[in-house]
Amino acid sequence: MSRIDFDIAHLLAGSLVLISFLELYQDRLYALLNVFAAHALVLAASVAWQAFIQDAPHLYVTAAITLTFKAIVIPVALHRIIVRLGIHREIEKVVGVGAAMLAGMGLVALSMVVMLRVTHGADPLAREDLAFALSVVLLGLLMMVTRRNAVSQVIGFMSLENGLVLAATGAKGMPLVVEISVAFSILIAFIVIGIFLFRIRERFDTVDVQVIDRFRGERR
Amino acid sequence: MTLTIALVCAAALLALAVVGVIMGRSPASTRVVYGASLIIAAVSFIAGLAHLLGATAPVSLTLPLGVPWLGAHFRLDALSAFFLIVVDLGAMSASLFALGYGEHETAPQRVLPFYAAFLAGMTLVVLADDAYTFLFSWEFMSLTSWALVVSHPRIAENVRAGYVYLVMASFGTLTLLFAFGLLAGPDGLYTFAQMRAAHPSAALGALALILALIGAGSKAGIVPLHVWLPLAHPAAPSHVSALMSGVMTKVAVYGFVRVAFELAGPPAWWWSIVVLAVAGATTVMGVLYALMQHDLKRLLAYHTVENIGIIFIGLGLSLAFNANGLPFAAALALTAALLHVFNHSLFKSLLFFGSGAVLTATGERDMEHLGGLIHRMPQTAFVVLVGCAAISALPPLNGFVSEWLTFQAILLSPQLPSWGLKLLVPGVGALLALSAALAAACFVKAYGVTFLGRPRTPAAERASETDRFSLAAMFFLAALCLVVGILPGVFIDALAPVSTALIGARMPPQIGAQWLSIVPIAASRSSYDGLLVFLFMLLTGTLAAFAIHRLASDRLRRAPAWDCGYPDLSPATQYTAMSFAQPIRRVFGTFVFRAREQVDMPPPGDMRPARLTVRITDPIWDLLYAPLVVGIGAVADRLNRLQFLTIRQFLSLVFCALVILLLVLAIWS
Amino acid sequence: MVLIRDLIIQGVQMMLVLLLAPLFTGFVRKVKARLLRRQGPPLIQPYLDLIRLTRKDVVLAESASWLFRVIPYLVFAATWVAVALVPTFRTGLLFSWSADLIAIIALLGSARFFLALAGLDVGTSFGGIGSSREVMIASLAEPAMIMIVFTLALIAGSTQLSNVAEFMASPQVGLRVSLGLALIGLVMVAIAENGRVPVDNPATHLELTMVHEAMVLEYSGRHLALIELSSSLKLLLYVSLLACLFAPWGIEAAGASVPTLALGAAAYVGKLTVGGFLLALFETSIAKMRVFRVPEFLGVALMLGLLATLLRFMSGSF
Amino acid sequence: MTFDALTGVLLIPAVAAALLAALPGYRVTARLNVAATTLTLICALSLFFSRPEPGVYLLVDDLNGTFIVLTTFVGFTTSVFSLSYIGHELETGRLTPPFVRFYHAMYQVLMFAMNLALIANNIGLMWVAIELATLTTVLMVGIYRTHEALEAAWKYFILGSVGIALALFGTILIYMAARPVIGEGLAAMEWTVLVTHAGAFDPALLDVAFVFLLLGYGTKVGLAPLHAWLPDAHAEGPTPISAVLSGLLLNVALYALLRFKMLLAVNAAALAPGPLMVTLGLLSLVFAAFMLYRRRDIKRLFAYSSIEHMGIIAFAFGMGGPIANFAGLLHMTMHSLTKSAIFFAVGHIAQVKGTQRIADMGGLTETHPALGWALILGVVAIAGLPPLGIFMSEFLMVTSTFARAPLLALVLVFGILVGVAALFLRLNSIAFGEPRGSSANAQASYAPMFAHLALVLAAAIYMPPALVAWFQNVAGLLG
Repeated sequence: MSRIDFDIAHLLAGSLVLISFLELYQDRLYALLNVFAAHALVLAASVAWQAFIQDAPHLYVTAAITLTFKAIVIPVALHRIIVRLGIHREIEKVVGVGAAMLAGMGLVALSMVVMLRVTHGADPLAREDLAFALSVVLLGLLMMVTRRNAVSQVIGFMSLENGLVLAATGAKGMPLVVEISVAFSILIAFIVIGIFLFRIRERFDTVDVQVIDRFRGERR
Repeated sequence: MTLTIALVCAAALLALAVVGVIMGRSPASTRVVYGASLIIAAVSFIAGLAHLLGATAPVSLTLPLGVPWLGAHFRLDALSAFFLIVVDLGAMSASLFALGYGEHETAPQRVLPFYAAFLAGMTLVVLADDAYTFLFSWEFMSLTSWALVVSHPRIAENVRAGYVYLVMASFGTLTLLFAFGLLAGPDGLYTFAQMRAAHPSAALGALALILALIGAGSKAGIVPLHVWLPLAHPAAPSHVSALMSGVMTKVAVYGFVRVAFELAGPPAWWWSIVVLAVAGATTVMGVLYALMQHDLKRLLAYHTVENIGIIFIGLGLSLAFNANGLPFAAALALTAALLHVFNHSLFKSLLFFGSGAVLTATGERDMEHLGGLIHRMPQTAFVVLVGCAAISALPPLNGFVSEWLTFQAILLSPQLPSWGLKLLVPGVGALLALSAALAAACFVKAYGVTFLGRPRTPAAERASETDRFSLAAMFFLAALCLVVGILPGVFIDALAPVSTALIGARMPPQIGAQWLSIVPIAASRSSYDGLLVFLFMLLTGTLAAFAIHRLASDRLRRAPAWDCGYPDLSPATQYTAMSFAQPIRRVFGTFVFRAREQVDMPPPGDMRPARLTVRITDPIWDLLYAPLVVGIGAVADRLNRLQFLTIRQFLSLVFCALVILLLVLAIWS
Repeated sequence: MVLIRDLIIQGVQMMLVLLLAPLFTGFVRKVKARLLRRQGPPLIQPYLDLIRLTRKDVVLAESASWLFRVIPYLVFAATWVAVALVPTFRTGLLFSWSADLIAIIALLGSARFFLALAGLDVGTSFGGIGSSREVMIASLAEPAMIMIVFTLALIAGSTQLSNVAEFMASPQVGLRVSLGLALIGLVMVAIAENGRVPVDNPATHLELTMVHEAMVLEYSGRHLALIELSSSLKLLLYVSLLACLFAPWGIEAAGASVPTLALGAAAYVGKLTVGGFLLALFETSIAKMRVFRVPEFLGVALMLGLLATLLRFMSGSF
Repeated sequence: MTFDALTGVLLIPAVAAALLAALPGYRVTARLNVAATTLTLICALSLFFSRPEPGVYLLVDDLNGTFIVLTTFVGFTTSVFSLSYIGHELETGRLTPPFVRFYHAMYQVLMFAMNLALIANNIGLMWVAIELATLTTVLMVGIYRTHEALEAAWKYFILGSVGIALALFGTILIYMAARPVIGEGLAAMEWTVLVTHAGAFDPALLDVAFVFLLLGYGTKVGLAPLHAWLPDAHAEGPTPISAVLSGLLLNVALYALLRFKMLLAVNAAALAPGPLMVTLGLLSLVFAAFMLYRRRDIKRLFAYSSIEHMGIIAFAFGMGGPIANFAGLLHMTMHSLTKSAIFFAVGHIAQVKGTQRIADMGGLTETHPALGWALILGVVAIAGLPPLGIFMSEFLMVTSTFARAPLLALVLVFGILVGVAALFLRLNSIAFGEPRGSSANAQASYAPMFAHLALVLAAAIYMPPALVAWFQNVAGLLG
């Protein structure tokens, strides 16, 4: 594969990690939504690029799904949910931005260490991609853990899943990628619908504001 | 052949259990189950006896059951034959007793199936010849007896007793599991035959022995693993209590003997130190606990602990002699222990039957509410007296013989080279003597308060003699106690094959000795003739009676008892169990049980009664078990918070797990 | 022939002890009285008491059971058999092998067991107090005794009283530490077992202080006579035990001719006299101790016995 | 195409699901449900005799043969059980007819998903199947639509999704590891191919992959600290689903883990998966054992005991070796049967007592002897006491472990003991003591319950040689 292909793929994957950091940085919901849209956009581009350089046409489908579903439908839907349910726009954090950033750095470093030492067999592109993908996954998980708002947690989960798609598309000639991305889109749809149905305003932890402090499990 | 019969009997008992389930509440079920188990046990008893006396070679048999590639191995050798006899004798008498006693059972469907299964379990334990079959039967035995303990589930303390019992039993089984895992080795040689052949290293054998001591000991009730015993044994119906106390503990002893003398390989001298130390402590603690009780059945249960201690003293001595190349002394000690196993199974069953008879007659287990039963139930009173005399090791009854033999074994132990034993054995001897004396004291208390004196409650006043089946069973056992006492030689000789099989030596044959006396080592050294002593006492006693009645007066006047100037004293003024034990409590209890007495004496003119409150603490429970319970509770409370985390917190658990594992990878390679 | 002779000798021994026992008790009383500057009862007083008692009716408490009436005979039989097996003037008695020293102790133990039951049978508090204290004392005295027996057995290499006595008579037994300890221990146990001062006072009738007498408080007539007789038998047993173990001089070995036997009997009587005198002297010169001092007293005996046994275990030279 | 058993195992549930979704009415559909599971079971059994060659997507070998038969069998008995259970729920009005229809359809979908996950020859396909199974169970857990139920479902859903994501990442990594050796395309995701070439894979990549798979599928297995969804999902869902979850779904996830473990076992350079599984297993065992003490809800109690036993099983497979693996397989089978039997009993108990609070039941052996003794028997079995099957597996496990790694065995036994103590503590207050709660006689179907217990009993006493050979063979495969 030519140098330029490699560099572009590298650039896209790297910028995906960068956007994950941006997501960690946000403290307004709307802004977060926009950043996530960008995240999905970049992913779509990266997938398309992979489709191009691996000349695997079915990946274009994945790219299309990502673009329409994640970059447009979901953000809009979430936007409306926020308005409808009157979720207030502040993002409650468990740890401050700074700490989250530092943790994120650590995670990226960790994924680099783990991956780059790992895959000396595989071609460099895949190696880089995997490393970036792993960091995106970890950052997404970090976001789910450190944010209290339902919406931002959903977004965290979705960016996690973006990392997966990145990895899947990076894995050259991997079958079932499309199916998997479809399956995941369904999953996310479930989550979003769930949020809407169960009227989860603030957090995952409970199903309805009124029952936040009610009997949970076996609490006495 | 004999083995086949025994196995068939066990199978029949299991079938009987099913029958018990099916018949359930029907009125005939009691008669059917107990009658059938009586017959089956008798058959199996004969098989065992034939094998032991026939002194035939061990027979073994493998069935395609249990662990598939292993099969279920069974073996009947001298040792298992002897214990089979003990089990079946107990089973026979218990079934006979229960033919009458069982009629009073309110919920027979909760007793009958488990009773038969329990007997089957015990039989299978002594026949098993591989680790799986052994532990399977062992735990099955525990489980069925547990079901019998909780056969009256509305009584909270029974349920608690069952709980403690089951937990301790599982603990014991798991310990034995370790022992066998050790002996079986990594490639799983589970059959006892393979273990015999294996000859484990000294350290490994020692570990196995200690594990077996803990595992089997917890079932037998050695201190400090005895806590379940005084709870569980009394809770069961009396004939089952008799089986648990008189027989099941012996099956546990069997387990220990099997491992210690056969499977653990050649003994090292210091093994016996562990055993002897534990045994000595068990003996005295058991009897001291018993002295503090006023619940008749619990008192008996604690005496089981004491007698188990005596048995383990014998076993420990035998191990010591065996390790130091003194096979004949070892044979003596082992025979003493085994004879005591037999004796204890006799009189402990008898005494529990007696307590059962009292229970049915009065509905009371608490001695403080009894008294004067000798007038109401003379026959029961008589046989129980025999039992008490036997367990107190009074000549010419059987208890004395085995303790006498144990003393003889102790007297041989200066020959032991190792200093540790030289120091330990005399102490153990002293403990044994002490416990013998205390046991006598304890049974004076038990019998005197229960049967003698004046009835303390209307219930005791209304008591009536128990039914004929129960009496038959008790008289049978009492007669056996006497027979073993006056003809011990016969039984000692019968035990010869066992010691020959385990140690390679036996006691000198006793049948030849003059006047049927027993001579453990040499006539010049020591001898005892129960028969002659018995005849002498009979002779002199009757002689005196005859002479006095003939030559002097035989007139008799009834008059009120000497009241020291306070007429018509109420029965409440009699000595109670607690007050009887008071001197001994002050001597021993103050530092063992931290016993404290508080006297609340009202000033003159104050009409309220004076009060004496006695506070007794159980050191072993307080020091060993209570902390454990508290600790587990605390940990459970701590961890329980994890049930109530939020989803985000659970997610962070996952996240942390992931990060940690990745870090491990990053660092590891 | 030999058998018959042995039988006769055994019989003689039994009769002898039976006849001597009350006399010995009387003798001790007499000496005590004299030491207290009293006239004291005649020597034969115990016989007269026994005869009087046997003549009297038995007054039996209403609440007494059949056991209460059997026990005196049991106690008497056990004690008598026990004492019949202790060598007095001759070792190697016909039946001596039928019960060794441990068995003799156990026989006394069973006698005590039944006596304590009798104390509980009538159902008054006096009997109870007596038996409870009796068993408390016994629970310490018996192990002490067993320990002493161990010591002797380890020295003589036998628990067979005849053999022990013969060994003691033989020159090969020198002065030994363990032997001394055993002697002291045995004396203490003997005092306790026979309810003598300072452990108990055989003469008292104040219920709260007495042990043995309280137990038998309800007995009367021939029953009481048997009890009295067996307690004096027991006293005699311990004295003759001490005699044959620690003063084995003049005791005749098996197969001795009749005149020498007479000599042995004389020696025996002599020993009894000395023993009785010493006992009386001891009793008059010491005060009775509180009941709860007794455990300490007997604890000492037990420790002595244990120490002696330990020494024997350590090496044969002690 | 010719109808063979394999397609049957998949097709029957799929078709049945469609039918049940379409058909109204409880009586018919419930019967149909049973009929479908029966047919599936028959197909599965026929796999013994005619075993098709592994294809690109589907595969049957000894390993998943065990699981398939177990799954279809328990699926069958559970459908029989739910026949009476759901009927009762309808009467009491906890479920309305549309939900019952939904329930039956979902039940078949679940069966389909699990069978697919088991016989998939393709790691991607298996992943999809397991995700499907998760989603269906999520929906069924929430079916009562009480706050607690919805919350449990939600919790299950979120944690499950994260687990799925991690598992997928692991799957991708496996593919990455396989591609250089096998080449691109489906072949690099086929079990049959993977196992043969696993020796040449990049070991380090396999390690990372296994970490993700362990956490991903371990979430489904319910290993601590990934267990959080399990107790609530068991407690709040309908009891048949609790039975299926404990008895089957956990096994399916475990099966996936075992497959990947086999890959690593083949590769010499990769890290031994054993230690990881042993650690997680012991952690789950001890943790769950302690959690049992403070349980107030009977279904949650047994849910935690499932965690405990999954820990034991994971431990056994982690130890490896013929005996331990055999013990693990046996333990897994016995646990499925016993635990589902227990849940059958618990379901009826909760129905007659009208509550799941342990405090409100008591003296069960007096009010409902059959149920009470069945429960006792079940607990005795689950506690690993004879004469029931788990005793044998624990015997083999402990003895074999103690000879190899005494300290691990100590921890294992400690956990088991603590668990047994806790279980019987609770059992006492349920089965014994003063009777509490209603004593109305239950209209219950005891057949499935006692059938399971009978099998468990039989296993401890006599195992047919064919079965043994089969298990031993599988144990050998697991290395």
